[in-house]
Amino acid sequence: MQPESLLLVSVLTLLLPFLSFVVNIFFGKKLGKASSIVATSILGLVLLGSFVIFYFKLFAHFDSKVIVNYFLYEFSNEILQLKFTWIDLGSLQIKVGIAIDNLSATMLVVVAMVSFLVHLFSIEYMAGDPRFSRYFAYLGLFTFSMNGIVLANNFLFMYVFWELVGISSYLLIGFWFEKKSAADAGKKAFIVNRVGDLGFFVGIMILYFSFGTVLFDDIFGSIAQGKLPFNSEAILTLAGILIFCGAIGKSAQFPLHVWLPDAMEGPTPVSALIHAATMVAAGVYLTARVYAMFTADALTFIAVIGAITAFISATIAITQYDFKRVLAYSTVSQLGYMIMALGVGAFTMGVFHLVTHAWFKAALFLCSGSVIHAMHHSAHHLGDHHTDPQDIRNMGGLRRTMPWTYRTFLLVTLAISGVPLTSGFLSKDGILAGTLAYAQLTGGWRWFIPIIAFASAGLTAFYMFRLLIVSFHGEPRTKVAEHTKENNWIILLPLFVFSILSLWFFYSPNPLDAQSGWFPKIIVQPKTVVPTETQWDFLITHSFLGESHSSIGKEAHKYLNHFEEVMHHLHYPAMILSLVIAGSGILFAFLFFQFKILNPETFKKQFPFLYSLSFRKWYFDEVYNAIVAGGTVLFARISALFDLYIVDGIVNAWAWVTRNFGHFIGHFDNFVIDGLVNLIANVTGFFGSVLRHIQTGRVQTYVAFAVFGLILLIYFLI
Amino acid sequence: MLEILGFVEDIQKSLFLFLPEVFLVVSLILAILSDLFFKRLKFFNAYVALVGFFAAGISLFYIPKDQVGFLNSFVVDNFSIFIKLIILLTNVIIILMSFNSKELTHNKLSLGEFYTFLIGMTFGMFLVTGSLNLILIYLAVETMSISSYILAGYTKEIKRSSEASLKYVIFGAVSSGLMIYGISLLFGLTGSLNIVEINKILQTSPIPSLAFFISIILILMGFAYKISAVPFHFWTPDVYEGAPITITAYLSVASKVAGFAVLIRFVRSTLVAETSAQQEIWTLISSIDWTFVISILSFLSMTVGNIIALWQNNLKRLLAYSSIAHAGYILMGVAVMNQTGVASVLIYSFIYMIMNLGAFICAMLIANEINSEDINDIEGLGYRAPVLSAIFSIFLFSLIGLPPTAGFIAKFYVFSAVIDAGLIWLAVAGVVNSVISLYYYVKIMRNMFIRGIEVEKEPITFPALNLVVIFLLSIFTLVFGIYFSPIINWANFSANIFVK
Amino acid sequence: MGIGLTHYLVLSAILFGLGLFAIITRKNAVLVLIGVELVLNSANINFVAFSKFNKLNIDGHIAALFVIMLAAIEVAVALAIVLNIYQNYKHINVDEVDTLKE
Amino acid sequence: MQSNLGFPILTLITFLPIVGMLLVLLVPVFKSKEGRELSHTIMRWITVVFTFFQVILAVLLYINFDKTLPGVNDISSFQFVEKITWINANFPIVGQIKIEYFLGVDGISLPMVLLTALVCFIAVFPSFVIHKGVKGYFAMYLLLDTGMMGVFVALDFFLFYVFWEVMLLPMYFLIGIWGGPRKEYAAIKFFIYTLVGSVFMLLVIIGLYFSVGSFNMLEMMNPENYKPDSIFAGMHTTIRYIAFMALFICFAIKVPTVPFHTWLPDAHVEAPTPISVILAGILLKMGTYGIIRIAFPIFPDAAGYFQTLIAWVGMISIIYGALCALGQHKVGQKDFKKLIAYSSVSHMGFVVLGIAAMRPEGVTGAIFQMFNHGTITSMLFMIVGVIYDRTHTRGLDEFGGLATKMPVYTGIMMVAFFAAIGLPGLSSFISEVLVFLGAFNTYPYLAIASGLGIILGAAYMLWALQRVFFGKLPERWNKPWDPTGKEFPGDDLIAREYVAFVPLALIIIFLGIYPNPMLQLMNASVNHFVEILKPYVFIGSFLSGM
Repeated sequence: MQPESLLLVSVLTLLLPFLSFVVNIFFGKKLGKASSIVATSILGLVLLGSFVIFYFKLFAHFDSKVIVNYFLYEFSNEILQLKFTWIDLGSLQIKVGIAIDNLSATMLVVVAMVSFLVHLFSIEYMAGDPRFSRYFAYLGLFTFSMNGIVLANNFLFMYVFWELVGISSYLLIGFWFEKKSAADAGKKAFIVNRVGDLGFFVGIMILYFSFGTVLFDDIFGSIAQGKLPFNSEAILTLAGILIFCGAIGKSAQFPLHVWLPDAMEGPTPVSALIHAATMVAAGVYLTARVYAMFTADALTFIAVIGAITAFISATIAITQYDFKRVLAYSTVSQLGYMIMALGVGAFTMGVFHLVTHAWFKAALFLCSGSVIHAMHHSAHHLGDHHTDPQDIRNMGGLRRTMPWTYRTFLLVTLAISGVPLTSGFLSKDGILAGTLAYAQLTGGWRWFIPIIAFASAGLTAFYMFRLLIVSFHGEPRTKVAEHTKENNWIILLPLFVFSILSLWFFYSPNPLDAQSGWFPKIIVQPKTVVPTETQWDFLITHSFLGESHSSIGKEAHKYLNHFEEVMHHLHYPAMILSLVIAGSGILFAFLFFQFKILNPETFKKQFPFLYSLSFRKWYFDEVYNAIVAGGTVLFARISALFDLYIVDGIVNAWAWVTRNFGHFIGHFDNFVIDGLVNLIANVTGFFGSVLRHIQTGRVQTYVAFAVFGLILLIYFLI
Repeated sequence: MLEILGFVEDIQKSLFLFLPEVFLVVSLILAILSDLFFKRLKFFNAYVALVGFFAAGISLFYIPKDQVGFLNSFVVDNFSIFIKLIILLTNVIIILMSFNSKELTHNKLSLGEFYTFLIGMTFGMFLVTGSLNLILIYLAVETMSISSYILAGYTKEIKRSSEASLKYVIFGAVSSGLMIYGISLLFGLTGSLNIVEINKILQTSPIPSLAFFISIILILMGFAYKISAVPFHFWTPDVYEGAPITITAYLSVASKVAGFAVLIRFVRSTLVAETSAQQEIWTLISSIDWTFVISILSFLSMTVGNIIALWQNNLKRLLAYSSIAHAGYILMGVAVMNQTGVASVLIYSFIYMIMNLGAFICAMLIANEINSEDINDIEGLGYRAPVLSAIFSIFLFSLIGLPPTAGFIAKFYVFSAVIDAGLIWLAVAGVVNSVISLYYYVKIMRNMFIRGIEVEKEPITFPALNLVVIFLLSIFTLVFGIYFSPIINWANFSANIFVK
Repeated sequence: MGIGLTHYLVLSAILFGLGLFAIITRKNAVLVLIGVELVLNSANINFVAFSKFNKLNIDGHIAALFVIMLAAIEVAVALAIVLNIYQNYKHINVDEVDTLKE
Repeated sequence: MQSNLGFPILTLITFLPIVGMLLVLLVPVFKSKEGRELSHTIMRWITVVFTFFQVILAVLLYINFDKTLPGVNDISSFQFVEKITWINANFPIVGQIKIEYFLGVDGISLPMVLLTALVCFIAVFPSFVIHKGVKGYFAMYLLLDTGMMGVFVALDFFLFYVFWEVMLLPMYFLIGIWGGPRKEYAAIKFFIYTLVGSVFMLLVIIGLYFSVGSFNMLEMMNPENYKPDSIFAGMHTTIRYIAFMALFICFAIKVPTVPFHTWLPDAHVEAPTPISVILAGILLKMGTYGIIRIAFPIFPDAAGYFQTLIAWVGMISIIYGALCALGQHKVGQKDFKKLIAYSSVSHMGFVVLGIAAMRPEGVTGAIFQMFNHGTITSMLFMIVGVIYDRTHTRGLDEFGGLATKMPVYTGIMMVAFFAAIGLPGLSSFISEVLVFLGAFNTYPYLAIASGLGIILGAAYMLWALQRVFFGKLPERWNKPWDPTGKEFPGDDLIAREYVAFVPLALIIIFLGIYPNPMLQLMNASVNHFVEILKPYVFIGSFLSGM
């Protein structure tokens, strides 16, 4: 297969979903139900395309060559690129384009797969919605933008599609805009993301200012040649962190994680697609994309942010009752994991977790969708509109009524909890090992990262099993739960696919070691380009550092760099530790909710503060509403009033003064001049007695004033 | 004996210079006579006057220029001819205007005297523009003043008209008294009444500054009262409001222009030491900064006029104050004290004549129809009389000085002259004033077009003659706003004041 | 010592002031007009005095004649107007003729 | 250089509307009701036809325009030039007064010409709802059209000033007669504000004339042409700074930038929809156009001196305008139009910031933003007009759930709103990005601060979106808009509204995806412009630092 045609395929993969968007927007009304078929089949093509790209990228070999015309192609085994001038300023052009490398090829498959299955799922789930076709249109728009992010080979395109996924997520969260909460959630998501994007954009500005281009390879190239923004490593670090701000927003990292749980207002398949599997992972993807330009400090920042996020959201998830909210917080927590992994240097494992997480989290959400769908139907059937179909306290005993959903849910719960034989175990175990290695290599306060990592691993296992047990085990707690029925195959099929994908053998023959799988071979940590003194020495890849620097000498060449070496050595301890912790988490979950040996209520009583802290989500929303939102609105109100009264007021006051001065002058000769005449009279004080009876009429006052004016004139000019 | 002969010869020669005035005098006499015989024919004198003005106008183009006559007391130059033409045009328009003026036509007394006095006043103004002798100046000013007193009170059974004339006559008498007192002082200081000789004497022999200054100021006040410059403007609003609107229009244009003419000639001939050859900058005699004096007058006039006008609700009174303000703008040109200044004054006077007369005719027509001069009564007029209102707004925009109307050109050249002379503060004051003036001019348009749309009143029709007149005037206002080279060239040609 | 130019000038100045004062202060229109006369005549005194004492030409005398003549005309017209005022107002108090005002 | 076409196209495009105006004035208005309706229809279609001719001419200009010629201060590279001596009078002292009828376009003015033609054509359709004084309305409309077009093609300063002022009078009446409840106040306020600015411009024009001896802008841009010891001779003199400030304030009032903006909300709120469209779509651009065309090239030294101040003004306008717009949700009568008016202040702030950057990206972004803001804000105001025509209210609180009642309308509206937010794929994104990239080069901190404006922009726009289009539809709007079904058949947009909206939406999307057709138009000029200013950037900067 020729590289050009491969790029052509990728362009098609990019544009086809947009076609689905256009078709459904303009002809949705006519198509009616058919619109879903159209959209899904288009997505089928996209999926096919992405598989093709994946296959050829990995197994075909391209000899690098360059064809230059209006479009500029660059091929090599590493990367296939297509560039063209988007913004032509005469003196300087802003070039953009798309690139395919292993990372993007992999990501494409993930996106296409999840999107396709979610389309499938939605056919049944969204059936009968008044804006059925609109829904699929938005899904198409989203997939288009997501593919754009994946394929972008420059910051500008990245930003463009970054905003576009934001807007499509806005539209989909607020899809049921009659509900105020939904509309609010959409707005919140968009604006919070904007905050992150501002940082992202400032980062882009810094880089453009320094290098005059937005292309990744150009920028990295010039950094590698030692050209730094503002010739300062601090600014380079800053730029990295600013770029990462985009990820903080999109991937709902602390402190901007507040929008994601609210985003659950959207239809559940959307949550699965956008807010679990793909879009929120875009932040991780971005971080991985520009990984090469992060300095050690920037990486530390990233790791810390990831760790904090992972822990906070895990603690919150423990006490939530809304089925989807628990999953949402677990998503945030898992994203924290990935970010942390990238931060500590476990690049491969971070990306790996992104992939595995995509599958099992999508599965989890679709399961919840299936559950909620069933609950909804039975509630509808019973004519019961009070019981919230998403509240796990209203569920229970679903294991019997919905066996298949239960089985898949169980499988993926095991995966996310990191039980062996699952994909989740492979990736998570790798990350934990990475954190340990990181802590060991750097030491000091950084030990808190692995500690937090393990703690949240345990919490994850705990709250996931809590969810499983409370909703599926035991006896039905409501009639609604009792009358739920299993859904049809359209809904179940995607569940099965995802749950199967959560098994180990897809990734590695050895269920205990991801390193032996194929994934680490295709996703290799990029060579960092930042100046040597600003990077972790243990992340310096041997290939261009040379054997001598390696501490362990001979066998070093087995590993990419010192870090991987240490990580490898720490692999088994990490595994055992994580198994123990995860196991204990599961055990406690059973003790609490299955066997009721321990009573959660007593814990609430004993640690009211901790409980409410967790239950009220660490009060983030309250604080933000009070300070940020409230502050802004107050300020806005003030300035509006200011504008209404002060700024305008000044002008009007001026006008008033002029007019009334005019009025004053108008009456001048009535009051003042008489006075002046009297004054003159008194000064001349000659005919005093006569003057006492003076009554000047108007024309005479005129004369008097004229004369007085004359005198003034003479007086002042001499 | 020979002296006598010389005088006779001189007078014979001078009669040619005097041809237009002669025509005026003849028509004046004719008018008086006809008024005795054909009392029946209301407008007979109007035609007599028109003929006289026409004859005078024609003769203006044939009399020899740049010559002095009558013992160096009277001069004819392009400057005076320009002014005289403006005055004649004003007269013609006023006469056309008077045909439809209800105030004038709807009363017992015949109009004969009205036109007679018009002619008389015109004669006075003609003299004023050309006279080089202080006494002649005084006589001419008095001639126009006295006729104008009578004209102001012409509709004598109307209370406010008579009141106007009373105020006018008292104020006028006082200022003429002050002027003649000043003249007497100047005569005492220089020993001559001929301003050209005075100028020579001043250049040769030094004179006590204070007395000289006072005398000049007193004389200037006589002129300032004619052009109603602040602080000698107090008669203006009352007289303008009280007098019949035709007369108001006449006073606001003709006598003002005449006043400017005599003012400029007096300053140019008396106070100017010498003029630099190529640049025509006037350097003034004596220590006093006359430019500053006149700048002050100009500043006061426009500011006070505009600011008080903001509060007027009577159309005539508003236009009166606006005319004070415009006097201020024209004075800017005088203050410049060079030929550019004079040219800009001429340009402004000519355009001011067109637009102000137009505005006054519109005001008169409106007042005739709705029997009120209150601008609150013209609400919705734009829908009852669209054409008239549109034309009226053209004049108002011209008075504001917005392109593409002639008013803009007038202001443009005045400001150019002022900036060129470096009086930037005066220019700034001028533009600020035109912004202030915007407010009250627009107030009229607002009432015509924006207010009173709801009330559906029957449309108004106007006498064709005056509609034609204002239509022509508005056309000129626009044409001169877009293509103004002729005026400028003509004004520059006329800006050259003849000095013997 | 004889009477010099200064005396005349002072006299005329006093006349001038009196005239102005009369104009400004008198109620009766006729008295106001008389004030005007005083002013004009003060000017006349100047003219005549100047041309007598400064050994100048006779222009001054001529001027005085003109002024006298004009004063007469002016007063005639003014009196006519005052009469008219009387017809309209039934009085000639200048300060009560003030319907036209701001 | 003669016009590249056979005929004087600029004169044509400028004065065509005047012809239309005369025709409109000639249309007789019959007494009978049908008769009046008929003549009204005739007037409307005359206007449509003439403005459409203008659009065609504009397209001709675009096709025949040579993108390689810079223009700006170089007469030889201006295009479609028409140069006739207009006034030629001899003056003492001043000497020959020569005023030329001098028209021409370059890469800076052509986008504005296109915009003017487009918006004037589009805005005719909302004008169809005018039923009172139709003749006067369309006459004024066309006169306004000429005034605006003239401003963008005039290269003689005197001519420029004439057009600049000509536009005031129709605007005054259009707001004053056909406006809302407080129309008188708004109209006179607009009038006085603009006049205050322009009279000072007049003084500067005269001063420049005496220094250069000609009203030709291009000659004024060349320092050699200044007579020695004339007012504006030399560089970096105080008088030049003052003159520049006078010009800048004159234009800033028009833009309007904070603190000269208070006329805008009133004018917008009171003006009828089509006039708001023209006001926001074209008139505001005159301010920034004046800055680029006149203030900067004629006083480059002063421009460099005040550069930082201007950048600050731009930044403050962005933030302050956005905050005020956001405040409209809390304060006052919560008027939809007022919100959009303030958003204009904010968006024009980007233009000012971009110009102040004095960088190719910045200036290109600024001009492009002018064009985009023209199209986008026109759409926004027409969107408000649509519901106003149907419900006769604009209160943000009085609506909700329109998305269910009027889906197509909502779709159109989303394009406009997201464009206003600066969503990628829509034109304003490109221009704002360019402005930021340019501004960051010169004023990194100001650029970052202005970034807040984008967040606020998203906030107030989405807020409005939610209030008006989302949520539940109030009971009172449940019935069809007009029961007769004559004026608004169906609840959604009607034909002439489609005609108005669709072209704009298409342009916004197209330029958002492929901006080059517009950018390449200005490249040569912008780069030349930046070259001219380069020597003066940051010389003895006022408010230096930052």
